[in-house]
Amino acid sequence: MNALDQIFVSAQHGLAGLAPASWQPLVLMVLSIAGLMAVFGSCFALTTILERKILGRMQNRFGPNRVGPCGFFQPLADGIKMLTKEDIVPFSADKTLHFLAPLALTVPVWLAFAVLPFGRNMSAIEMDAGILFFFAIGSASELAVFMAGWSSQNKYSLVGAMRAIAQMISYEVPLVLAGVPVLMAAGSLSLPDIVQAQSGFVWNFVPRWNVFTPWGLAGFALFLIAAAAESNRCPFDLPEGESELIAGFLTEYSGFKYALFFLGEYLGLFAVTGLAVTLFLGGWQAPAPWLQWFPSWGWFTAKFGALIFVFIWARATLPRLRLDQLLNFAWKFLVPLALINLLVAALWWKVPAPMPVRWLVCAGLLLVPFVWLARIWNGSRPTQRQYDYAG
Amino acid sequence: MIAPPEIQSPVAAGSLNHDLLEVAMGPHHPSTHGVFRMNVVLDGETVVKLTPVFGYLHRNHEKIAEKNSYLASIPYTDRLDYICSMTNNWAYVLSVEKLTGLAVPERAEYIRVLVAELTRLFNHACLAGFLLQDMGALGTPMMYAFREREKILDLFESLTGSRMMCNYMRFGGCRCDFPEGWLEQAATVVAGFDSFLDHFEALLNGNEILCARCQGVGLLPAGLAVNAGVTGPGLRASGVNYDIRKVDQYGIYNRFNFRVPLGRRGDVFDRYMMRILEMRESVKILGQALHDIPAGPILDAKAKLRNLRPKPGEAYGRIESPKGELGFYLISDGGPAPYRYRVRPPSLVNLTVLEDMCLGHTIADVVIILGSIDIVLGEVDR
Amino acid sequence: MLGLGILRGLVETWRNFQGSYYDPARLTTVQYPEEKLPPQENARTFPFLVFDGSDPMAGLRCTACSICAVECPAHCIDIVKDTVKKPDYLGKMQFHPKVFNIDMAVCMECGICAEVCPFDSIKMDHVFELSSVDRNMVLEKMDLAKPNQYFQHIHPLEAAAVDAARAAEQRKAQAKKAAAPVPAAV
Amino acid sequence: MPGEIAFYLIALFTVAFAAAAMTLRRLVHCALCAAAAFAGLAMIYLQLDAEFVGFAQLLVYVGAIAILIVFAVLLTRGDEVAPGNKQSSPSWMAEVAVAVLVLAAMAIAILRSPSLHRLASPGAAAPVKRIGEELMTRYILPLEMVGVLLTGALLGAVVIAMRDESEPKQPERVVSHLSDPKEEVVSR
Repeated sequence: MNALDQIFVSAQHGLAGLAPASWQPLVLMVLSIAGLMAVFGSCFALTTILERKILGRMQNRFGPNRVGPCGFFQPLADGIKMLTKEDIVPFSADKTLHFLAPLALTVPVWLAFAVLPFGRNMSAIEMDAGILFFFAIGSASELAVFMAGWSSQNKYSLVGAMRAIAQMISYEVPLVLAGVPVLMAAGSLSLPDIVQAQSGFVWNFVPRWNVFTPWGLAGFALFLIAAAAESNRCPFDLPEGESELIAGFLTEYSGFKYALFFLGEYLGLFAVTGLAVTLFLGGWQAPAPWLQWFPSWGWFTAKFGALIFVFIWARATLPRLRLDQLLNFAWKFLVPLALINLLVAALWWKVPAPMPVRWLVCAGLLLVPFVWLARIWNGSRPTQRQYDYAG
Repeated sequence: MIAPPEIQSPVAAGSLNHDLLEVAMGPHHPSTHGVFRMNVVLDGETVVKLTPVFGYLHRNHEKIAEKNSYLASIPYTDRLDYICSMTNNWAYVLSVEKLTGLAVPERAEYIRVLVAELTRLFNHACLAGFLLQDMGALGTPMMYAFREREKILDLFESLTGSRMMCNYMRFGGCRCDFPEGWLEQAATVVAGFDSFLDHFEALLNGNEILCARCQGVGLLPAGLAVNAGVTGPGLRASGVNYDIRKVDQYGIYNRFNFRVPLGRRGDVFDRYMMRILEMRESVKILGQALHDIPAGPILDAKAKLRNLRPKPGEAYGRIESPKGELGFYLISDGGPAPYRYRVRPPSLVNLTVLEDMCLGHTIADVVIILGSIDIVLGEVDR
Repeated sequence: MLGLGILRGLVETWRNFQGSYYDPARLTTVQYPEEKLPPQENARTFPFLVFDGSDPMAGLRCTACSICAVECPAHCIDIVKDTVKKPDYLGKMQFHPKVFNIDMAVCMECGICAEVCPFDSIKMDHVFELSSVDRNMVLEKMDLAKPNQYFQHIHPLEAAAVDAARAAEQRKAQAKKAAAPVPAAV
Repeated sequence: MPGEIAFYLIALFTVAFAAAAMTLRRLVHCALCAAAAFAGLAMIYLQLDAEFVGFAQLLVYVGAIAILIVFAVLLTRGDEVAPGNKQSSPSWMAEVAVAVLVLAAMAIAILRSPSLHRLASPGAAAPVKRIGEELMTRYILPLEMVGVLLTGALLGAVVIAMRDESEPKQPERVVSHLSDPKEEVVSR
């Protein structure tokens, strides 16, 4: 059990042991980086095909099923197509920025994976302020999107970039605020510590994951919503908004640069999903005491996959919001609720009451503002309508 | 020698330095429902001016029809509103029947009602799907609508030989009778449609995002709608009770028991709901028609298809097509082809109020307002 | 605005997601090159010319009357009459087409030619995989001619009715011929 | 030694981008260069093992302030500086004076600082927890003051932004092709 659990760690150290002693730290680092890039690169390829297949099934279609067995070589075909496509740079584009934008989006996103604990003892860097690093790195993608939209010198791109910036600034606030109660609970900014704080079980079967507390549940929901907006996922995919803005800030990109943007967006989604798993779903912890034989990285992967599925599911179901509604939703609903959640989380730790009572009180304290805010954020109008019939 | 025009970047040179941004949405735009262009002037994302530009799909339909025989125009009408070929056929043959005074056998009238209401069903379902597609729902409702449409198109194929370009109705009746088992199959499809609608409404009606996007957007006041000649669900969403099936009672629509849903506000949501409610009513009509359909001939004995030369005169036949009032105005000079052939396309007339509905809304709303009008460019540009 | 509508929508897509794995009514896609829909008797694609017997050119039913060419909405049929007459199935002397071309690039598959043909000569085909690397889409008499057996195969009901009518006419003509002593010139 | 090389590289990076931010012609380029200079500063903090400050610098300056600058550039009329124009402000003397004064004040403060005269002990990196504790105990008053200041600034911004709202809105232009029916006289 332990061997399987630590198989990647021991493999890494075994390989590094072949190198001379002075080189070992460097080799260890390179191995972690190579591993991360290999795993999440193939994860990207797998997700594109699985997403299309799942979307297809949800829409009662087959999805791509022509290339290779069950269509699973489709990403390969897409990659070849993207690589061999002509790279078009508009005549009036700012060529330097147009070239730098996809890099500026993709590189920081790769960095964000460095602090995520994918399993027991499995994080590339153990950093004291890991979560701060994560958010700091994530904020760079806004500038990349702006660079892409502005440098294309296309009106649709520019509008898309403006939307993207407004959206990312707005949703970063609830994203961080939703995570703060977890930091309070763990008393640390380091992600492995946060996972460690969620170990153990209540009454020997309910895991002590944050998501099973009222503030954790609310925080999880807020975090997922804000994460969808941060990574431009439906129903917050306004910057691309293909029915309105052609492809938004991607309109003037083609070929491999477009593929890089695509990669960057998916990696951003993976990173933020991994963070959601770490913060709220107990990271690599097993969901029950008798399931601990399963390797920790397996549990991380399972939770990660489930969350990605939820994003795909929402994408198949929901139409997108309008920009003003999107911003109202962030500032008038998510941010107040996240702040209230912060208070409730503080209360959760300070109220001396038995568990069920505490749970109900805190849930009630969250539910009331939720209902109230949900009614007023979009100008409190009834959604149900009556219709008359003639003749 | 003329110096080449100085190429300036559209963003830096002109538009951004002013407050307004001019964007040409279309003719290559994902959500203009064909080759349609809207020259939009934006203040931020708010529309301050919108000029529809159409004609990219002009095919000279009316002049071709003035050269061809009366019969040869029927396949061309299929291609007007290429989603609803059956109703186009009906409007055209109705006006020729008025011109020539032909009667239609009872069974043929029932068949016409059947196929027209089936057409209305899938047109409205697809419209709701397209609208949600414009709203960014990734085509899921559209795919569900297409799934049901396939079943109806299968019916059309076994009846007429073609799925979309049916070319089915003839002056004084219909081209051919049902193949064996068609009515039973149609009854199954119609019976399944109600549960499809239940699921469709569960997916969409209560959806908060849909409500937020549609309600209060693209208001069309009843007065403006009437003055501009808007017809169909768009007019009824504004609360005007005007359904040609009730007003003219063409065909045998007086025999069926159905209601006309009316909206109160006239926004995109009402227009969407009109489609849903009308589908429910169409299912009722279909049930009655399938139950009552009599046996008999399907083509009037006096009907003459080839070499038709109506007496000099004029006629205007109109029906309630899924998109509104579809009319054909014909003048005969006694020759083998109409002297004047004019289509009154509901899509085009409904489109004229686009700017009035869009002003003050954002660019994202323009797309769904256009979607809620339900245009088909084949009909707009003809 | 509590998000209940969104949850209901999610349930709906979930139902379709898992339903598409076992419910054939949900997954209506026909995987085209491997599967094909059963052909419908009424289906129509492009027109073809019916001939009787084994020789396409001798048995062609077409009499070059040009009704189809006149009524064709797209005017894609081009007919040139032959100068000599040949007897048809009733023994009557009829012209035959010297040239019978249909421009498939123009044809819109409406079926009006088949509808107006008084000789049951032009009928609508079922083939639809006609794409080729050849630019020439004008089909000539030889390309268009197909035996009556083929017609019987793709339109069984209609062909049976046509055959019966033609047989009855033939019988009537023979009876007439037997009654009249002077034989028609062959 | 490698640390020193890294420091000089980072410093060069930062100074180069800061210079570019001042000299480039296109405002958007300047803003992006400023963002890069901010990132360079963050790297210097990180090199000094001040993780928290470094990441906060990235988060706040690159993530928020640079974006704000970009936003401001986009929202205002971006009148580009004419290529021949060397000096964009007539009051450059006063500006230089202010810059010199600020530099002098900071230099005096730094030179007088006692920490300059002793070497930093190895491993003096401040753990985040200790920073938090210090902020919440010893420096609670300054922290609260900063909070009040920022809240005031926020409220002020809201008030300024709200003023547009209270102004009487321009009546929505109703364009109707029916409002003035133009009679067209068709002459034969």
